[in-house]
Formats: sequence, structure tokens, C-alpha cells
Amino acid sequence: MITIEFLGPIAQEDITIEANSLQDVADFLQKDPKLSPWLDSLAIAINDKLTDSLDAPLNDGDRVSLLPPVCGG
Amino acid sequence: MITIEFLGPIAQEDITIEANSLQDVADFLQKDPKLSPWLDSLAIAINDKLTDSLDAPLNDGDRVSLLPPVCGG
Amino acid sequence: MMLEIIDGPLSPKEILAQWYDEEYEANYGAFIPFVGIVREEDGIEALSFDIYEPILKNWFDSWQEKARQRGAKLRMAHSKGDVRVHESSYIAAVLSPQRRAALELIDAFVEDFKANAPIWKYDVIQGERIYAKKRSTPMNGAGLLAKKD
Amino acid sequence: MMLEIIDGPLSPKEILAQWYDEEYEANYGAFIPFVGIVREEDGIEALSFDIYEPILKNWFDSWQEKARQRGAKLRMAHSKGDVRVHESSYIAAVLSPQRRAALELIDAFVEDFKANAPIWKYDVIQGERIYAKKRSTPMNGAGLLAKKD
Repeated sequence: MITIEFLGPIAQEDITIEANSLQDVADFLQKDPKLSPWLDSLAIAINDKLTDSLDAPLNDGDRVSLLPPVCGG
Repeated sequence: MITIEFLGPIAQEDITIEANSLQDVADFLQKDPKLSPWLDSLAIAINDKLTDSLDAPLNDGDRVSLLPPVCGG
Repeated sequence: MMLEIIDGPLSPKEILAQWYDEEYEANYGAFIPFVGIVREEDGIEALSFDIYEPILKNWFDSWQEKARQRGAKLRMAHSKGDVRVHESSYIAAVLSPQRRAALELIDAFVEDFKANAPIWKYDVIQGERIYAKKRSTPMNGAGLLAKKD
Repeated sequence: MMLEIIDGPLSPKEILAQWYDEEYEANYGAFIPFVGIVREEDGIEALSFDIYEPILKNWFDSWQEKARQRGAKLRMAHSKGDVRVHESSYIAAVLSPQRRAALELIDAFVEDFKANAPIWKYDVIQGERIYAKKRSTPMNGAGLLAKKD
């Protein structure tokens, strides 16, 4: 089981799912009509490390964070 | 008569000469072995206004300032 | 701490004074702070900020390393929560032996901060907190999960 | 006064605090000071400065006008006379509604300052004042009087 965490303005509680890679997370979220419009603009971190590969493997207990568009300052 | 003023590190008192243009000032200073080595690097102001023309006319009472290389800050 | 997260508005005079006191003897020739102040516009009362601190810290550390390679140093303070108009929410600074490196670093750092620091901004209008979506930027690498196989 | 000439070292904390107090309500979004600090190097005890104020003022006013055309504002303080190592001799600042204009202006202003502000620098070594010729730059248009007919 891995945890999906929604940061910043996405009003959504954490979700726990079975997933072996980010591709599984993508497949899951693309089916959710409330979340799928965000996907184009989300950066992804696994255990607080940003990643740019859908093939990144996931292990039991991993935390996947979704980061929407930012604007500090 | 116009006054030539030497700014910053040039250790030289003001000089008063007859001159109708900056060209006259140039001719005068080029003959002075102590000052001529500076000429390559001097910017010139007439009555506190920087100028880039040797043909700039000079009138009685004008003040020509010679500005050596700068380094503020 | 070179990276400070503060609840509510910053105190720019105190922060600049503290940073100056802590650094002026370290033989840096140039100290360039960038102070961000909340502008009164579009009827906002305040801005409000969410920060994801673990990734902000990683982002900041990677910039600190870039600065270190040029003999320079970065400092930063940012607000979380509400910051009213004319108050300060963000201060960054570079300290560098050389002027040129300092000017280049503060520019690159502040621009990348806007684009990639994990901080979310909300307009506060009549007490309501509204995500500043139009002024926000997808981070580097965003869109990964929208890709199809 | 947006341009201040001060005998001896500047007091950066007081100057930054004063400028901030005077400007923070004017709805500028970015305040970027550049603080120059005398570095300890080559055995100097201090730097020393001569300033020709009438032309410095004209130079500064022309930059203020450039800033104004972008909705921004410049401030500057500079020492004349001696400034010991680890003391500050120069502070410039831009205030601007927009971050980008602020970053571009402080860079361009500080670089043109180094190249064209009529200020002469001397190293003070064992009490002697030595013109920093190698670090100095001929101003724009220099060499006019070396030209032959």
C-alpha cells in the first residue's frame, strides 16, 4: 500500500492504494473526474524527492505527493 | 579665459588658459609631459556636463573638468 | 538557519539587521537582499501561503550548494499563513565576495523560487481564501501523471 | 534625498530601516538593496573615496528618470573619505511594483555605477592613500582629449 498526498489547494484527503509504480498511480487518478483536471499541472514527489519518471518503482509504505502550480513570494 | 580642473587622483592645481574649443584644451594638455599620459583615459565635462565632442565651443569663464578612471562602491 | 519559515508577516528591518550582523565580518563584498512586499491590488486584504517544508528545504539546499560553488551564500525567510497588504512575506539574500556573482545569483535564485519553490498563494478577499491559480506556475516536470502509456 | 553622500562609513542597518520605513506603504512589491562592504584583501586597512558631486548627481538623476519610466524608484548612499575593512561604503536600492523590473534595474544600475559614477577609489595601506588604478574604469567617452585633429 502507498499513500497519495494532495498538497496546497487541492481539497482532498490522503488516499491509500495498491501501486507498484507511478504509472499505477496515474492510472488510478486519471479515472477520478475530480482529480484528473489537475494532472496536467502536478509535479510529483516520492517520499519528498521530486521525480520525473513514471517508471519510478513504489514500495510498501511509500508516500506520493502531488504538487500543484506554485507561486511563492 | 577658461579653467581646467583636475578631478580625483590627478595631483594638479587648476590651470587657466585661453581656449575657444576643447581642441585648444587638447592641444595645450598634449604638450604637458606630466598630463599627457592621462589623456587616453580622461572623460571631459564642460560646466559639469559630460561631453563627447572636441568641437564643443568654450566661452569665457567656462570650467573644463577632467575625470580619470572611476571605481565607486 | 539559512532558511526560516515564519508564521504571518516578516519583520524586514529586524531580519535585514540580523543577517547583516551575522555576515558583515565574513569578508563578503556584496550583500543583496530581495524584499517582497504584498501589493494592494484587485481588492485583496491579504495574501495567504501554504508551504510544503520538506521539499522547500531540499530545493533551498540545492541552491545553497550552487551558491557555495561560487564562494557565495544564500539566506531566505518566508511567511506561512496570512500576510496583509504592505507587509512583507518573502526575503531572500545573497552574500558574495564579488558583485557580479551576487547580482547573477539573486536574479536566478528569485526567478527559480517563483517557478519551483513548493509554496501556494491565496488571495484573501472578504475573509475568503482563493487560490491564485492564474499567477501560479507548474513546477519543473509537472504533468507526469497526465501522460498515457 | 534619494542620493546621500556621507562622510566615512555608512550604517547599513539604519539606512535599510529608514528606506524601508519611508517606502513600504508606497505599494512597491519589490525592494532590492545592494550593500557594498569593504573586503579585507591585499593588506588594505581601508578604502578611501573622492566624489565629484555635481556630475554624480546628474548621473543619478538620469538613472532615476529611467527607473521612473518603469514605475520604479532608485535610492543610493555612498561614502566619501575613509571606510575601513568590513564597513560599508555603498548602498543602492531599487523599489518597483514588479519583481522582474526590480531585478533588471538593480543589475544595470550597479554595473553602470561601477563604470560611470564619478567616484575615485584609493587603497589605504599603512596610512598611505594609493589610487586603485588597476581596478578603475575609464568613463564612457573617455580619451577625447587624446585625439589628434
